[in-house]
Amino acid sequence: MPRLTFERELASLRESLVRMGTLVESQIEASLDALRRRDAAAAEKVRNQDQYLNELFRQIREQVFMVISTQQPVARDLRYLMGLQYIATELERMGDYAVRIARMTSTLCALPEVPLRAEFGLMGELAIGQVHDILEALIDQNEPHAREVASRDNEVDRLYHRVFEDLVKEMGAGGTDADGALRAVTLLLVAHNLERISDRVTNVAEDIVFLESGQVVELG
Amino acid sequence: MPRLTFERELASLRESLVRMGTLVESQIEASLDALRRRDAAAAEKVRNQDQYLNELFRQIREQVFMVISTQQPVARDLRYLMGLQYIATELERMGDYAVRIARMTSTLCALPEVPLRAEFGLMGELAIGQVHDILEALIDQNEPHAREVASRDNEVDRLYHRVFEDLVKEMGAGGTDADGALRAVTLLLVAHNLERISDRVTNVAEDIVFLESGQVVELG
Amino acid sequence: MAETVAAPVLRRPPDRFRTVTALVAAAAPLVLVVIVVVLIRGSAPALHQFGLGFLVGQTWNPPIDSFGALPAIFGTVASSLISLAIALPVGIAVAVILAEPSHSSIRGVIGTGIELLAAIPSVVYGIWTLYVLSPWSYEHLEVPISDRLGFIGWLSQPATRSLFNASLVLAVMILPTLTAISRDVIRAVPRGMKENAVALGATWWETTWHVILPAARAGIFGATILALGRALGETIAVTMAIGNRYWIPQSIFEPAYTLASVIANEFTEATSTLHQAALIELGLVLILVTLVVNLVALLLVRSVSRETRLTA
Amino acid sequence: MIQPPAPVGRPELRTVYGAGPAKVKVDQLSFYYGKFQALHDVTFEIPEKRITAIIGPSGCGKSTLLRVLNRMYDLVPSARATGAVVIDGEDVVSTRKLLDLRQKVGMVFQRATPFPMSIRDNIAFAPRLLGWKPARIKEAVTESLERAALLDEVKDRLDEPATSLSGGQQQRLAIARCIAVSPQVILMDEPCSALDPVATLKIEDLMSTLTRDFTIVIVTHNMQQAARVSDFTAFMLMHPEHRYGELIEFAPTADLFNQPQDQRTEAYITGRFG
Amino acid sequence: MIQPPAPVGRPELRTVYGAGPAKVKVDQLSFYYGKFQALHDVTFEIPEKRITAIIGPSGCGKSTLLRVLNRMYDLVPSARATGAVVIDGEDVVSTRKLLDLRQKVGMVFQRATPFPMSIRDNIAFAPRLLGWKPARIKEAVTESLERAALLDEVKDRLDEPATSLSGGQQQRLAIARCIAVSPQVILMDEPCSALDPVATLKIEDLMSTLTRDFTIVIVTHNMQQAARVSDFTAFMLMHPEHRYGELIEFAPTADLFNQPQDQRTEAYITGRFG
Amino acid sequence: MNRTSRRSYTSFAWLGVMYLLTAFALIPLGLVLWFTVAKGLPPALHIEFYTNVFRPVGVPGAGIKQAIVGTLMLVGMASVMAIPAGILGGIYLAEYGLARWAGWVRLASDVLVGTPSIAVGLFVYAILVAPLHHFSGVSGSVALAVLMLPIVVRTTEGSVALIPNGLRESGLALGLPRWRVSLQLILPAAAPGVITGALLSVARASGETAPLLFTAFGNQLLSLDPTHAIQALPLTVYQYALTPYKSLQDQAWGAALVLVVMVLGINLVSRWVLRRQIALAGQL
Repeated sequence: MPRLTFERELASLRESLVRMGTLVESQIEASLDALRRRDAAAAEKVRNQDQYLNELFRQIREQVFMVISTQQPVARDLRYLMGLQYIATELERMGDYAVRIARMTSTLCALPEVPLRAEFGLMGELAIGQVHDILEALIDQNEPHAREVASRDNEVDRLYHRVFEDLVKEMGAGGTDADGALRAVTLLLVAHNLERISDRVTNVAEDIVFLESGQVVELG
Repeated sequence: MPRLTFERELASLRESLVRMGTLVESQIEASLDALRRRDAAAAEKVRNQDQYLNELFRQIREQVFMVISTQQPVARDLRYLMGLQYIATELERMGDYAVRIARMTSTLCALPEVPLRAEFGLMGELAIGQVHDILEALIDQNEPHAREVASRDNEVDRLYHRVFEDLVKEMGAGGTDADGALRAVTLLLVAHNLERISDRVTNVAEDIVFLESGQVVELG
Repeated sequence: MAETVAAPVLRRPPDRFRTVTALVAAAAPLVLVVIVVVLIRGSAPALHQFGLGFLVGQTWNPPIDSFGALPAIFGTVASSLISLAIALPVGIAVAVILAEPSHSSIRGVIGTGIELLAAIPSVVYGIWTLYVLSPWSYEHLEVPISDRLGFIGWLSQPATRSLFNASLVLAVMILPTLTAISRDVIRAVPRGMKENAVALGATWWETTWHVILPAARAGIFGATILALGRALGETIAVTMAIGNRYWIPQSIFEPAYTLASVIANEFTEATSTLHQAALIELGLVLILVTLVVNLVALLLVRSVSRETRLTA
Repeated sequence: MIQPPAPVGRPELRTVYGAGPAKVKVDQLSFYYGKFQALHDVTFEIPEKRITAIIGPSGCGKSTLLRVLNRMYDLVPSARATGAVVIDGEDVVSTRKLLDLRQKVGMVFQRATPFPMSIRDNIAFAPRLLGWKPARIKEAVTESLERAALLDEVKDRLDEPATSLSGGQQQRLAIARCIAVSPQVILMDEPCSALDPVATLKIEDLMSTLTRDFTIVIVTHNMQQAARVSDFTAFMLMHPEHRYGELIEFAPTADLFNQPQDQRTEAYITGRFG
Repeated sequence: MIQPPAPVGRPELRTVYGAGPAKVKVDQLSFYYGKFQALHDVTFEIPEKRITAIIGPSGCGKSTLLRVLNRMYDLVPSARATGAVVIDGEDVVSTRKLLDLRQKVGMVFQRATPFPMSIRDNIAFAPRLLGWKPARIKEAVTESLERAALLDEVKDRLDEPATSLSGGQQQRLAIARCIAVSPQVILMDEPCSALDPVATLKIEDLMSTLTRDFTIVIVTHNMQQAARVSDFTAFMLMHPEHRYGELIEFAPTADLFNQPQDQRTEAYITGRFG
Repeated sequence: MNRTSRRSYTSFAWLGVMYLLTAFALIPLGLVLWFTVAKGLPPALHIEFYTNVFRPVGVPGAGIKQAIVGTLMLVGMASVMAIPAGILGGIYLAEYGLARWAGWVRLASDVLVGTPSIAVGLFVYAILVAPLHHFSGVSGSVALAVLMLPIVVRTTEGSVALIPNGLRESGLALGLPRWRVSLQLILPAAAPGVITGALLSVARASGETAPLLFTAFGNQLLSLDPTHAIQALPLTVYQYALTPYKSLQDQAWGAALVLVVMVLGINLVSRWVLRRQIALAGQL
């Protein structure tokens, strides 16, 4: 038996979540794009878009609420709903990181231009790829895929540590001026946030596993 | 009418949450203590304790689950449960920040000793005070108190920016060696994490307002 | 209750179907009223002549137009009460067995039997009593009893046609009424009541005696009264069994007379107006008594069934 | 690339609420059985092609309210009503066109009560007495069975007695019978309380598909059911002193079950009432 | 300062599950009405001083199972059981000490049906049959009313007829009557299905306090009720081919409603069954 | 013996007593039927018994044709009067049973059922026989109709009331007028019960003697004229049984047998019909 209304609610909720995921993905993309192009206006736009994301998040939460209180789901259904809500929470945080990267970009735009390290492009690509793929895994309800995406976290971690060490080394080499120090620290924070985004993807993957199978796993 | 079983479940859940809050508070305290005393062993202990926190978090989530699926709460009851769960999520993140601070402390312990800036002590005290007070507000179901605690966030922010600027200035002054740069960056990240903890307190305050009144507010 | 509210709207289309059926249904109460009125009018001469003295007069002598109803009233009431005393324990026992859900095949036989008992025409009971029951009862009940207990006045003087034999056949005839209504009342006791008693560890008898019968008490009482009403009005079988002697017997084994029997025996031969009026007045007495008895019984049974409907 | 997101979460409800057309307007309705007042001053509007649930504890007058909507209360001699219930501009309380009203406002009862005839005849019964043409009747039978999600299960045994159907099927047959005469509003009086959970959910699914064509009003003592199926919910309560039923709150279901405006509603839906 | 946290979430259940003492052991129980098999090979253990719910769709045999536990089925002719139901070492199926069994295993029914006597006599009924001394009976009346949370409401009118009580009160009276003879197990057959939500929640609260002293087994078609009140849940289903009732899953309630092990259980509790 | 087993044995003993009393109740039935058959069969085995009318004592070949025909006529006319009216009245009670007037009708019907039939005979005598100055079949059938009417009313009401109210409400909710619902939906559903009631009333009327004593009066010859005195089976039994002649007494037993067969036959048929009704209503 279908439970039509309930299924409709679930479908609409999943759709909202995918919409939210897409928005997050494009936010991250836009923020990195702004960073690469030193486009303060684009960075500003990312910061403004965040309110949509927050609104979407609020609505999804509310909708989960309504579905729970009106449809009284149990077992798999409840797990599914709660899983969707966990994922929404993670996506919202990712959006926050995108905003932070955009804020860093604004700071960097005010500083003299220095070519960006290759690692940033790489990390960005990796992170965006992870976000994209985890959304795909969510849509396809593909648990193995989600696990695979989470495992790519190591690569981002590795890059982050390299960037961190390089930047610290650079600053430690002396002869860094105030702008250089601010720039280095800001870039370090950008890398930090990218690494955090990748961490969140792992969490989403865990949530997908939970939502599909009810298993609580550590993919970190 | 009381709904005995349900009330019992709620009480047990709230108790678990307070236990978790207390644990988080002591984790933050312990991490800052380790930082102040340059005690690598103590920092290591904080990192190990985190698994308890994660376990508590997992159990609270599971319990929320069980209560929703067996007691079918609606309206205020459901809001309350979800609110508790939101707070648990925030607490878990705060615990993560404490772990990160402990990790930074380990890094710092390996570096030559330099007296800690006064701002760190201040920020730590403020953050711990916020965490402590927000837990009190949660226990007392005191919504105005929660709002007041959230508003103290600004002070932490201000301190963070001062630390950030000072550290960047210090590094920009030149003559920083590798250890100095690593130290400065690490301290910067400690400050960053303290600021994040304070942010989380604001979120918890929002959740408390929601749980008590059903209002979705922005206290940021 | 808001008394202050303006006169509520009440607008319904007329229901012609209701009017038509109501008029037809009116036949029953109408007939009842007309019967009583007609009998009062028919007995007017006797009423006029004897007044209330008719009810206590003991003579019945058509040739001299002397009429008193007491012996007939006595015979009617006595035969009915004796029959009730015989039928009541048996009737309740049968009702209890019939209401029992187990042993359904035996119950089917018993139930059918009792209902057939009700279906047999009164005149058949009459002829059976006349030629079979009365002689047997005289020989095997009345004589032995009066031989041993004859010193008690009302157990002496056995006769073939007697008040006792009439009561015996009446007992058989009212048994189905008693049983059917008692069974229905017992069945109307919510099943849960029995289940609850059994679940508390009560035995079959404890359940029946302490729970089911008390719950059905009022209804069984109503059934008894209703049966009494049937006994009072029974005509043909009694006429053929009671001996038809117009007196107040000293013993239940002596002949007697009942209201209905007097009418049945004499009405077609009544030539004088007063005789006929006196007979009609006997009918009036009979119908008024049965009316009252029936009303009481019906109200009892109805209140019970309403109660069980509410608690069921 | 980024578009401002459209609002999510039952947007269709939001458009209806406040702005959507009302099918039934209940206006200051009071109702009496003899001297006893059963309903007091009930006012609300039932939106078209939506499911409106009426909930409340025993004795709150929810069934009575439902029976006012198609004048079923005419069966009780001393019953009378004040105020107005307007359907399509016609006042139900004062109308004399009872038969038209009941054809327009169908009703499904707690117990399915199939008529003692074949499945086909059950549905054709009313159309026949209304004098429809055989072709039209035949079509109505198939169509209403189809819409009641029963056709597949019974199409090979339309001539079997309706009593051979299971409880849930009988209730769907009752719905089919009701929609055969093309009502606009369907009243349902605890339609699932005699059914098991499985049959209940089937009926609930059916209800949600029926809203394409019908306005549905359902009385249920099962709060969860109201939450599951309805778009709007009316909460009623017996006045503690006057003992008449009152409408306490009427709102979109999701709102009522998440943010009830009245203390009493909240107490009832969270099970802390009484 | 930091202690490893104790596990949260119904720890009491975890100790019972698996290790806790079983009050009733149902072992390979099959049950027949004449030639019709109603239950097939049911095996599970009912834990002491806990609430065990039996759920399942109509016809799954849950009521039958309950009625085996105190031999209520003896009221139906042709009924018979195979297998064993062991309570305190005594096999219910084969015992001849019926009256003792029913004293030990009390039962509360769907309909309260007070006996036609005063409130006091209702409770004193069974103790009197058992020949208790008047002083002991008096004490039992007060105590069982107290435990059934009814004393405050009726203490001033113990001699009024029990039928004057409301539906919910009557059901609590039935519970009081049942516990007056100090049973060890209380069977409840849909005890709330005739009550409104308010009275239902009162009974549910009462049940949870009764577990201090009694082992409770409740049959309910209301899944949510089972979820709310019980510690353990047994899910039964009718075999699609043989049409007898089977036990599909037995687990702590929280587990059953969150992580059912059997597909059919999951389908049923999420409402996607049939 | 402990208390528990003493209670069990007491219970068992009482059950035995109850069954004993029940068996006792059935003895009269067996005896009545046995004697009716034993004594009635010899005369009833002759075909003349059914084809011939009264013959004086001593003349062989006497029959009771006039009584059989008379009973059929009396009961037939009474049925035509009582059954349709009773059914409509019963429908009224079932459909509008809450009205005050319905309460009176119901009570009056019940009282009428319990009214002594001899009083009904007197009544009909007073309104039909006395004014017209002669006994008649019509007056007899009126008396029987009065006895039948309340039975039909109440059994019709009873079987219509067995039909769940939901059926009525469902019909009305479809927009059908009340009379259509009552006559075309409810009455057909209740038909077997209604038929049972009619049959029972016929059986009762067939066996009645008292009301016929001074209405139909009796007639030793075959009469097909309803305005004149007419014979009936119960009258025959009553009159012949009380004569001192053995041959008439034998005929009385024979007539009793015919009467019993007829009445019990109708009864068993009606029980069968009723069982179908109950089974049917149980499904609704």
